Amino acid sequence: MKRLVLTIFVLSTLFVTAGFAQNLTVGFTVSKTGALNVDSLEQYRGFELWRDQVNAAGGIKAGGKNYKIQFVSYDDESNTKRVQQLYSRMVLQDNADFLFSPYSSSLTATAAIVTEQYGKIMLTTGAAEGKTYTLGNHYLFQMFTPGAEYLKGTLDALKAKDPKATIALVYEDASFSVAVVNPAKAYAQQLGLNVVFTEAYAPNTTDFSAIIDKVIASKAAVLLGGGHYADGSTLAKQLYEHKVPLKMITLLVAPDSDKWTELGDSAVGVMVPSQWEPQTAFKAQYGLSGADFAKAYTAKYNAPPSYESAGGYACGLVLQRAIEQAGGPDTAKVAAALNATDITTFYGRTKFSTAANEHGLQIGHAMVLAQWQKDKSGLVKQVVWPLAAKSANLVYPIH
Amino acid sequence: MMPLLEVSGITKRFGGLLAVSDVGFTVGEREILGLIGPNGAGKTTLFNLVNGVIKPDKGTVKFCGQDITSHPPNEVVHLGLARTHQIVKPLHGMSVLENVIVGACFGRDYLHLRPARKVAMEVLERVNLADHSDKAASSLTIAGKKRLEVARALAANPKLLLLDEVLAGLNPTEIEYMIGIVRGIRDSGISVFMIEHVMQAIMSLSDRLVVLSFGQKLAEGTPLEVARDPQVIEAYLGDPDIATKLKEKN
Amino acid sequence: MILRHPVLYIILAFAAIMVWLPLHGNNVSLREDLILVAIAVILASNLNLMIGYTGYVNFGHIVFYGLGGYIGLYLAAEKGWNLVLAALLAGVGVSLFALVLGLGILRLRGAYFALATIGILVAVQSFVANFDPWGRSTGLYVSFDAYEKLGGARHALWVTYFLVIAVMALSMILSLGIKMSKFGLGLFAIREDEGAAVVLGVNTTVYKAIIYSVSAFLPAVAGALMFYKNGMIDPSIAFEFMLSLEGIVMLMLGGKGTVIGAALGGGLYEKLRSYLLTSPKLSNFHLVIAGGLLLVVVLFAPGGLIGWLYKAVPRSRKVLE
Amino acid sequence: MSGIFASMIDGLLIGAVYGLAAMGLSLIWGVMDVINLTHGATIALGMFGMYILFSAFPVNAYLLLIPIIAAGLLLGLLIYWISVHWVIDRPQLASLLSTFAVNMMIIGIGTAIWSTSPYNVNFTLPGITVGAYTFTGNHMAAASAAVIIALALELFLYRTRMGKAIRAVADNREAAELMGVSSTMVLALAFAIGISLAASSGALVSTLFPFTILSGASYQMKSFVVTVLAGLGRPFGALVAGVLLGLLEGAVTPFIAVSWIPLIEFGLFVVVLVLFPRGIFGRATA
Repeated sequence: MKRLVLTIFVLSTLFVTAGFAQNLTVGFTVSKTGALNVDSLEQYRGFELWRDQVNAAGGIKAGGKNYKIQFVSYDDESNTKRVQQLYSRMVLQDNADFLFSPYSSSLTATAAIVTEQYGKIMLTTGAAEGKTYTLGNHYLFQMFTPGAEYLKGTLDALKAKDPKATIALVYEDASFSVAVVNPAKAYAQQLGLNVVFTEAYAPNTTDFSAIIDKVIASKAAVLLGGGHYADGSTLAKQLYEHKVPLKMITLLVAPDSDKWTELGDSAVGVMVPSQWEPQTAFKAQYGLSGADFAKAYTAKYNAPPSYESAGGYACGLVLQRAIEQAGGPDTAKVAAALNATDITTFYGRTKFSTAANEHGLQIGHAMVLAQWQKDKSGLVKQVVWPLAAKSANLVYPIH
Repeated sequence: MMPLLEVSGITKRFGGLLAVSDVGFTVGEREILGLIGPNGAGKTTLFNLVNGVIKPDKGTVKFCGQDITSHPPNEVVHLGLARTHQIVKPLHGMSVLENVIVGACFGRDYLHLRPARKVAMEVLERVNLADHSDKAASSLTIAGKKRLEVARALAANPKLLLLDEVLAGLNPTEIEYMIGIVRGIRDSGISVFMIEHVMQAIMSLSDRLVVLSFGQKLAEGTPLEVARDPQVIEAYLGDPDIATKLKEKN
Repeated sequence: MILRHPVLYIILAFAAIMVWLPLHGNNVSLREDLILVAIAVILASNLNLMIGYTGYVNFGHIVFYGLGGYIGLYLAAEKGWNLVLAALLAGVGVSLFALVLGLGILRLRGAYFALATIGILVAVQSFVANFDPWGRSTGLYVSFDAYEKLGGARHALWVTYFLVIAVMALSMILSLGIKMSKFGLGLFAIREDEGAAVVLGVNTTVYKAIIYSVSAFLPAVAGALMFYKNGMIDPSIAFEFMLSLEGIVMLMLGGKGTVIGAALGGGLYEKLRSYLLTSPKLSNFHLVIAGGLLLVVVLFAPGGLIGWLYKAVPRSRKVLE
Repeated sequence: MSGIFASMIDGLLIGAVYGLAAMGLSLIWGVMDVINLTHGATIALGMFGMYILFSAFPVNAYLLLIPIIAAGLLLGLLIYWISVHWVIDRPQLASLLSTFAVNMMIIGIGTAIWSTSPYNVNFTLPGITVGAYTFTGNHMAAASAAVIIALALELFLYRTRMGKAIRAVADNREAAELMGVSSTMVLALAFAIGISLAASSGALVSTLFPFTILSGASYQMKSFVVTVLAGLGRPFGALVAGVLLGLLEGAVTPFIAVSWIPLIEFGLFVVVLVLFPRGIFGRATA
């Protein structure tokens, strides 16, 4: 009798565990519309590619069970207010097990409030601003290198090339770019570089002529700043149309997109601090290689991946590994596994701070600096800094 | 005895037009003072200057010995000087009773809602509108609206009432009725200062008359004195209709 | 007087139902829906004091909600004040601001006033977006552990919900009280004919400034509570012109000038909007439908739902007015 | 060339476009006492009209203004009939709300078609370089087009029968009707012209900056400011006020951050409204 019961028990356990793959719901919003649509879509493709590859391989195997990934996602219209409503909905009505962040620092900071209020894990990507992590969270984990690092590469390169060059900082007045520019200004001073003009412009600015006139008047030789795709591409275009004599332009985020080439001549020479470029060859301890990622991505979307795409994919990869290590989707155990994470994937090293005053802040990842350069085949994005990782020499001055 | 209303040297200019020029007069206790003059003589402007709707360029208005020149109309009402409008201004969306309650609430006694309602009903009885008290003010006939204007002003419990052409547009029966109301008002101890075009009515109602022409005071006196004044007759020759009536009165 | 008015009991019953519904079965998701309904009712009711009672169209009413949110969040989150105290001070501060502002711009009548309110909305938004202590364009964020004071985030969300429901009930009771008062009578006189009102003795300047200021108070308190609950505020969500305009739609839909109409319009519009926004087929058309609804109301039923009810069942006016 | 001078020329060029947009608002406001809240949505439709036409016929973008002006007139008649005709004799609030309702519907439909993502019209004319400063060809072309359209409107209003009828109705509708002017037709035409002006200003803006379906809103706001500065019902005054506003922006920006501009503009707007309700250049009070 006892033996019979035991057999049934064992069999049923096996049946349940091996026979049915369970579903894990991952929720996030995408800016299908609005000012952030270009960058957000690239991030979404990273998520999507990861999900398809995981599910094709039979799901995440943890604790003897298989978990298929399903997404629940909505269009946040690039609007912070919608983000809060939708993340509440995903937690409360759609019962999402884990959350990924929306695109951009400001949307992510807003979403984080909701996920923390309901005690859900959220991996953030496409969001470099670091202040959110100092507000006392327990379940946030950041994939991007924080904002303070963004312009260090450019400033180091400038110091090496032309230490006397004058700098203009022109940036979007939004969480992310503020988090980048303020520390960059301090770093420039530390390097002895001369910042001659600083101005923030309102989000959604389309007419830069007044600011451009001021940049010309300041006689700056280098312009650093921007924000996201919509404003950054417009700024680059208008700088070119006004023939501003700049020797170096570094803009945040926008030039990383494949769409940058649509700007034609305005695009040439512009640099972008990047979380990841296909040329950066990291030896992956976990998951696929950088080359395989780029190949799979290009095959699926007919466009090369940007660092937003890589961040999106890596986000899934890190969550996947944590679920495997935790032996299942239990929030507390997965959070513990994420806290213990220190891993190099195709995207580079990932390690989260566990200090109480900055929990979840990314402290393992490093950035590169890329520049759009003209060669025989047209416009190509080359890694130019740090020198150890370069795929081409920095072109300075641009013209 | 001190006059109730004392206007002196009052002057108002609109752009290049001298609307009222150096006009002075008084209204005594329990007196009916009539104000006549051809169209455009500045009669309504004079009313507006007296109750503070517009501010004079020069001159003073004293009411009960107190200088009220340029006081806003709402303060002037609190002191006991109420008025009606030539073009009636009922509060359209409110009932007849509510219209009069507004008058009582914000008048000289500044009543609370409940006593104001009582006063309003009494006043409506006086002008024979009590049966219409629940109707929308906009649904009244022109005669009804004129009486509503008077009722609202009366509800303020004024010492002096300015009536701006309350007879205009009424038929003879209605005129007769309104004249009765005005007499009743004076008999209850309220002074009246009224603009009127219906000559017979104003001649018989007024104790004294002031004649205004092109913004200037042409004459002042009892109806009989005014009617004999050659200047007045001359001024009214432009308006033969009235001139004839004045002569008839002689 | 007010204790004998049937509408008072309708208000109290409404508030009781709003409290009971999500509490029964601990339905957090329903609570999140209802708090938006309550906010809509608060905005529409207080806007009604200007548009419905006094006849002045305020296109920038949302400025009070946003400023209240900023002051409340700043005091509660950055300065560590008690939430209720911070919300009340936000209300008082914004009311004073409105009083001063009102004495200036209420000299304007009709469309000119309406335009000035738009100007004020944009000017205030621009000021806040450049104001360093309030975080410029990036706004202010509440520390995640700030909610510990209210017994943790889960508990804090319930506390703010009950407070918002209380503000909602107060908004409606305030509307009713003003409607039944001499002050309200003076406002109606201004609405019908401002020139006549002043000659009848209504101190229109003071009355208008006071009602402008009063209509700012509870929206500011609600803003403080709501943005604290949301954990953040920035100029684009605090001073959303669209929300200001939607308040007018709500009011017209329900019936301006009536206590129940304002609440009804606010509640219905918010339910409709949240349904349209989350329905995958209709989400793109929510503006089209809301706009069409408004057009129909303006063209064919200027009295709104309540006006229609009064026409259909004349006795209802006796009970509800 | 000094910075402030360049900045003021930039301001002048864009100011002409603000002025053109405001002319539409001002004409409608002055003639029929309707504050047209579909103004912003119509400006946005003008932008997308240019985008669609330019995608289909990549000729000189400024030639495409002609079909846009014509389409704007038709659109104006439609909007007039839907939202204004029925409420023209009701209190101002009615038309304010009915035009706002149509605005919501246009924005809703536009969002469904184009989303709220940015679009571009990729047409560039060569600019002129003076010293370190370059003035783009598109800005100069847009400003010239704005002035030409404004002059054409002025000629129409003062030299043609129909234009005179519009001015007569603007002055005194009842008197004009007594003199045999069909006020409905005149009102519909004036509204259509107003909408057409808004749409063409949108088309001009689209050649300068990227835009979304929501972009019209900020130009609507600017139009309010310009209209109030100019005084109501003075379309050509609106053009002048628009240019002055642009010059003001140009003169101020070298000294303060651009993000303060809305505060200055709208603060000024409120102050002018309160102190000079008939506009700085408006007729004196009666």
